[in-house]
Amino acid sequence: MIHVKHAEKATRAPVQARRASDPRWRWATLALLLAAAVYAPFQLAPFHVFQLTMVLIYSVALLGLNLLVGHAGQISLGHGAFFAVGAYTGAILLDRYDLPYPLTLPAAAAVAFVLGLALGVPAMRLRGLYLALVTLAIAIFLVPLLKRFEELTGGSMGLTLAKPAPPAWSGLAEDQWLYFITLAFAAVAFLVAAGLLRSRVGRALHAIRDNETAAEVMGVRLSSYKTLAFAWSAMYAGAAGCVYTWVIGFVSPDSFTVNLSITLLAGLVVGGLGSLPGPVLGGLFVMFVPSISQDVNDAAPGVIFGLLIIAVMYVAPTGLAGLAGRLLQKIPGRSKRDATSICDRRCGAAPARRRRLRGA
Amino acid sequence: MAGFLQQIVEGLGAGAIYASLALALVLIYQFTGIVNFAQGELAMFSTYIAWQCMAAGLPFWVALPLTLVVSFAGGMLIERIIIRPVEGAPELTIVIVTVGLFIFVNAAAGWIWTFLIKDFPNPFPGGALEAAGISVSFSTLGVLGVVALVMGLLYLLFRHTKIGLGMRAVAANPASARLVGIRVGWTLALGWGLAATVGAVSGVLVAPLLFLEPNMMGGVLIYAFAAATLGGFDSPLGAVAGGLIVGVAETLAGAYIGVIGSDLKVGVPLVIILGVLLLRPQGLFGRAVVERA
Amino acid sequence: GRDSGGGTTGTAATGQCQGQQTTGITDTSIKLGGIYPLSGPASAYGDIPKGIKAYFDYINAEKNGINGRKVEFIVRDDGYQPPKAVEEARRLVEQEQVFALFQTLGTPSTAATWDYANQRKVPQIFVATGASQWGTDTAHPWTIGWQPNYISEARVYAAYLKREKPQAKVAVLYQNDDFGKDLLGGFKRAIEGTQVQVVAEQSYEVTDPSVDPQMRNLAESKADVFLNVTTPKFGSQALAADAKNTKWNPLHIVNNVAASITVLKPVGFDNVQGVVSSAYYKDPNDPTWADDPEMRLYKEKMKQYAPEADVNVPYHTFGWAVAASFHKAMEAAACPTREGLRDSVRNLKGVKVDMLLPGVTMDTGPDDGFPIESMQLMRFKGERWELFGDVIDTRAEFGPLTG
Amino acid sequence: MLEVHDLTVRFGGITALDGVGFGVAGGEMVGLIGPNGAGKTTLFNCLTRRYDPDAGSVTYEGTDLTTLPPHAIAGLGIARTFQNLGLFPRLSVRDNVLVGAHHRARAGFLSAGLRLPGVRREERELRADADAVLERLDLAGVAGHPATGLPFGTLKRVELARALIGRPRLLLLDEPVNGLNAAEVEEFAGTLGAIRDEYDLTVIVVEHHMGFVMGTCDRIVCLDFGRKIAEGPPEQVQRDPAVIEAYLGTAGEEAGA
Amino acid sequence: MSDLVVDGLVAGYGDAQVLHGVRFTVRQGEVCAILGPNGAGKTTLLRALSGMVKARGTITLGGTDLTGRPPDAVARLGVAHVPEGRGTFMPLTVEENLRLGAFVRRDRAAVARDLDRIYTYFPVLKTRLKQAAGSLSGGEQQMLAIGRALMLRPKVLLLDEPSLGLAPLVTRELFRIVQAINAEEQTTVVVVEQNAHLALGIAQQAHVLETGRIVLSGTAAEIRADEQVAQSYLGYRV
Ligand SMILES: Nc1ncnc2c1ncn2[C@@H]1O[C@H](COP(=O)(O)OP(=O)(O)OP(=O)(O)O)[C@@H](O)[C@H]1O
Ligand SMILES: Nc1ncnc2c1ncn2[C@@H]1O[C@H](COP(=O)(O)OP(=O)(O)OP(=O)(O)O)[C@@H](O)[C@H]1O
Ligand SMILES: [Mg+2]
Ligand SMILES: [Mg+2]
Repeated sequence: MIHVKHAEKATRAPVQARRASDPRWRWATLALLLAAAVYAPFQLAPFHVFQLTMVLIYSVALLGLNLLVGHAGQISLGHGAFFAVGAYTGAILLDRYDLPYPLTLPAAAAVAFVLGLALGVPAMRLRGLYLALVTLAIAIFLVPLLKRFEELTGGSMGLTLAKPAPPAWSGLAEDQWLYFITLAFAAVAFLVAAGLLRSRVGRALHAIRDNETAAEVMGVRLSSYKTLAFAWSAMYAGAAGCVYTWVIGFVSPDSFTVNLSITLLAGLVVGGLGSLPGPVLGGLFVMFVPSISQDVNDAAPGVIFGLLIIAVMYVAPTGLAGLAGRLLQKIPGRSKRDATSICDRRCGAAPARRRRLRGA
Repeated sequence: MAGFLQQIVEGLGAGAIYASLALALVLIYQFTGIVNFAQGELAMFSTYIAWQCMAAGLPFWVALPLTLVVSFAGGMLIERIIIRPVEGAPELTIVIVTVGLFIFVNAAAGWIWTFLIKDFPNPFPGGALEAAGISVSFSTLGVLGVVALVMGLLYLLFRHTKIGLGMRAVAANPASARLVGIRVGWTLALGWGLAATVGAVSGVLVAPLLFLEPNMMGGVLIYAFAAATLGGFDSPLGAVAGGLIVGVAETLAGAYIGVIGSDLKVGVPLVIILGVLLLRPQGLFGRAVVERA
Repeated sequence: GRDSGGGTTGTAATGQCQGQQTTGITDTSIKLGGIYPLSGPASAYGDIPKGIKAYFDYINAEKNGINGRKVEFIVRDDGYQPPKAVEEARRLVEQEQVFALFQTLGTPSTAATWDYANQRKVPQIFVATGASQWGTDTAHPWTIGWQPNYISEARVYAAYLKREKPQAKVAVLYQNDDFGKDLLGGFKRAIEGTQVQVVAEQSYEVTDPSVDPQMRNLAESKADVFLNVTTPKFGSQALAADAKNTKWNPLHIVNNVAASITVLKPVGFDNVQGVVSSAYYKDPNDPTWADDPEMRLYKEKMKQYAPEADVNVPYHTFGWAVAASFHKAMEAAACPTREGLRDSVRNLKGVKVDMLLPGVTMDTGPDDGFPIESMQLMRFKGERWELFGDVIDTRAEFGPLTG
Repeated sequence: MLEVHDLTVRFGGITALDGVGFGVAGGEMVGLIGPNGAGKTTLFNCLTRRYDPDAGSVTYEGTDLTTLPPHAIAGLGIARTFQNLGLFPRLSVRDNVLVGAHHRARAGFLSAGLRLPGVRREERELRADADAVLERLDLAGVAGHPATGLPFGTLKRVELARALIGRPRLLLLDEPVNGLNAAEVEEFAGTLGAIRDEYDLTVIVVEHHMGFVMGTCDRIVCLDFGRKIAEGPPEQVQRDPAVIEAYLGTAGEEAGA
Repeated sequence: MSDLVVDGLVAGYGDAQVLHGVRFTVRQGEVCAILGPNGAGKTTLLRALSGMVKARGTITLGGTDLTGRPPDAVARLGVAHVPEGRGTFMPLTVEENLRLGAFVRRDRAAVARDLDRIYTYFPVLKTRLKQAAGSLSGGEQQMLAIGRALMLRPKVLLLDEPSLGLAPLVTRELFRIVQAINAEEQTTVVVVEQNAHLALGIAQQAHVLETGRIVLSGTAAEIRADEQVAQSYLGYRV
């Protein structure tokens, strides 16, 4: 997983950019998805609405992780820690200070951001493997730390909180209300991330990921970009953690073990690094695959879960998003590239420009 | 003073355990360029194989070589079957495959052998060497000795054998390695086989001390990572030194620093790693990656 | 079994039971759901539902269920993760339409789900955690524990020390979570005002590879009693460390969670002679119960209904015992409704369950939310535990626990 | 415009640069030649702050470059290309070029995330600029193509485009024509000449292609073992016995190659 | 005789086909130069020969079919490839890089002699033995790549722009060396080179590749005489 610095590796990276299809397609798909997302909670059982809410929360956390891992090329194995920090900030503010719900979100985001910034300073000096392991250590360390400050965090018993109640005017059930709050939150999170990535900032992150030296020569200030990428990614995770607290209504150290961090990274890679739909697919994976695993083998669900992770990586080495992209490409007429290559093969023989001087 | 020295000795004992698994991690990192999250679980599985052999009536010294051979073959097989299909994929993909493997092996071991702890014989005699008020158990000495031996062998393999050179070449640049005629696939498999063997040694060393159960290596793995990071991921000597330092530091901190106490002592390796990496990003013994514009 | 759908709402409760909830129960069936860590680091506990299933399979097949109702027991995995537990609880209640949540394992998972269960008015019966919270809390009438709570257990040891070693200096090793802290806290409160004192305490995290360093620090204290508050793996490690250290030979008390013979055996029986603990149900490894009819029944039926399971794993026995307890509680329910079950488990009077130790009964009341509060001390001798002294009813002896 | 003074860089036992000094005037095109390992790329690396010199100074329009952080160089109007390509393989050619304009833009994380009007305007302008530069270098056809998989020569042009969009005043080219055939070299020389005028550039070029160097440069500096062994107009340096001895070989064979 | 025979060679990357039926023969001991503009597929051709990219058609070396063999198998049959981008083993030392070139050889003594021979060809390398290869200058790495290929004592040497980044003196020296090796050891050489003067100077035959097809073939002299070739590859006027 280490950045081995030579061009050959990079050359082997799959060429996928061509599938960037025309924007009309994209807007249409997006509108359709949004319509479905708004319609869904009125059609599904509350339990499934809850599941979708959790998918959205995980998606936002993965979106943040993706900023760091997929786009800036730094690896974090400790993002569960930021998720936890956001969740706990929300929980403590609600529990100890009776803050209204809407205020806890910016507070949690801010705390995670500041923490990310503080940790980002050393993080910017490390990379690849080393950064990964340091973040892993942070995730491990967080659990006993949460237990230590028992007066604030509720220790190992955690904190139980009421969920935000739907206002009367909305006419929504609790699950639906939570779902729509989360949907709005996720939509904003995705829009902001998309804006970020399509700008100078996103390009600078990509540049750092692909070639740090060249990026710096182009004027990209590595230290601040890496630190900010880390902080933003922590902030996303923290904000997602806060909404998680609203939805689950309970936080405890056991909710945020290293397991969560590793699951998040696995979810992201499975979903698709560096792509915008990747986090959503990753969120679906994180949410649904464990239960599928136990439906298959309830004696040892881990056996199936492990195999499923491996299997997905076989079928889609660049993640489910990449796989989806490739499948779309197979649809005739969707790809210019296909057309030309077909022509190449068929029209290939035509231009007989070959001049023979003497029997070659 | 004797108490302090005694704590150091105990720390070395713990550190030797971390070092043993760190060696396997370093080995596979050197030869494949990836970090194998499943390394600890594979070691645990190997240990169960040894246990199963002994349960079937084989004596320890027969079971051990048998286990090492099976582990070697198993490691190669895993590379061929599980890692091969994603060989050319981005490194993170391979890392996540090892995460999947981790989950799979852990669950499978629990499924086969249950989660009840198993007794595992200690190959070293009981008792301890006593001198100047300090006692060093034979078990600790034995573990240190084995770790030193494995480290020496690995050092020879890395630096002084052709196959070691070929393996490093594969990790450095697989495409070029093919061009000079190295069978990259087999070399990778060999790397996995060797790492699995070293892991098996580690498991067999650990099991008598921690008791055998499917999660036996989970805690050790984290410390092994810390050790390897501290020592620099490309040096067997570093892995061992890193392991010992982490072990001693953790023990001393847990014993003497009041605020830390035993619940927060897991923070100690974190602090050490951070400190070292900030001063020497390539680890204590690692070589800096040369980067040229 | 995932035959979802609302078809389970059968018997319209009549008479005194009018208007009560009958989801998940019919004249011929009861649907229960349990949540356990079948995956992840706590999967050892995943054996419990095997014992429960075997018990229900047995009574379904041979005893025509509970009062003619066949029990369907759905087990879901939460990997010991609270958010997963919430999801699974909702799946069981909303999708599977279970009658009750029968056991959620672990304090975090139970704490994460009990608000939900109580809001929904779904019984959350006999949760598999000994936290005292379940019995002292008044806002969650639908949730109740089963096993002796950790504080009660601590009181048993405290009482024993007061009697046997009134000057005891105690060193404690405890798991840094609710379990360890409850037990340690309970112990400290129970020795208040006596000569017994805690002179050293060390905690460990479940992620720690070993408790050897903690044991070394405790040995420094020269305490003459060692209270071992651990889960099985760490229990073995602590026992082994104690045995290895020839310079420190305290009276070793190991808590019930780690008292199984499966924990002691790997350490070597020679090394654990004289260790003290307490128990409330029968250990399948204990030769004392070799001819006990219930134990024989258990072993036979386990072989029959869970052939791949190892009967000697005490978690199976635990599962069997708790399932039998449910059987009794359900039989005693005045109404075959959720309310009926809720009231029944809060009104158990001297209920005998054959897998519990002789003399240990289930007793609850309006002000008593702890079904089992009696334990008996035991000492390890030869290859087995020897029970000694009387069964101690901690409520009678120390008064009720309050929140 | 640029003053290099007594520049020394050591790596362990190797002295890559040994007290090198020379000046470059505005608008000039200076060729930097010398045997392999003479320290040419190292010199570029010092100018762009990749390496810290052990001694000496580099003054660019009155500022001492050695005191600046590496990322500040681009902002001063210094751009470079790399000897063995320094592209971002997974970005499209257009995005590669846009990264070159990084220091010209202001958008930060927050403003970009919120897509404030200023950011949009800036982005529009940059894109227009990028398209113009791509057009100018005949790269418009591959603008959407990822930078991997394009022919070497094309990639060299992408690097040039990326350097140009930063509106540099000093352009450092490290072996820009290697891998090009004669006709392509000639074409490149033409393009470079035109661009120099258009953008009002000062250029330092490292190149082993003597025809190109001799034909395009106003002045030549030759390094050997990290030391400057010759400096002057092309014809003079070409005849310098030290240069012939160390670098060119017998002059007769050189013609045309 | 170990002739290298290529026929109907089709190769590419994924969907994109680059070579569209290339055909030529290099007799054993001959030097064959491949010329062509940027992106013509010269590199791809060499990659196809050494097995780095999948190819259809036939490639035979002395009757042995090379088509579809992985690069390591091809290397073991005595084909050495100096790849585009040099393929340096960056973290390994210079000496290790060179030793790797002889990885498949068993004759230790001869390998040691060859190592010395490389040092006489490229004396700079000798002064850098223990240095990480990644820290070498561009030209030094190019020398290393060539040295590494020669360490195989190949039957067939595939050179992809060997002069890339080399100083003029070294470039000429390099071609002299290649010529000498070719003469002494009957090594077959396929060289892709932009410095057509030098390449044609040592080649017996040459081919011009354009958009994946050979558009011109002949002896070196014939190719040199071709007007268009002269314009594109030989001349340089400012
Ligand atoms: N990071 C480094 N570590 C060690 N040695 C280095 C490093 N960078 C450069 N060198 C050495 O410094 C010397 C000069 O290298 P430089 O790249 O400047 O040469 P150059 O003149 O550009 O050569 P070329 O024409 O081959 O590109 C070389 O011998 C090289 O090995
Ligand atoms: N790794 C790759 N992935 C996809 N396409 C590639 C790859 N490498 C080369 N190509 C394409 O194959 C075609 C031929 O490239 P090739 O490198 O063989 O040309 P060349 O003749 O060697 O050119 P140059 O003189 O630039 O080295 C080009 O159009 C290029 O875009
Ligand atoms: Mg250079
Ligand atoms: Mg090429």
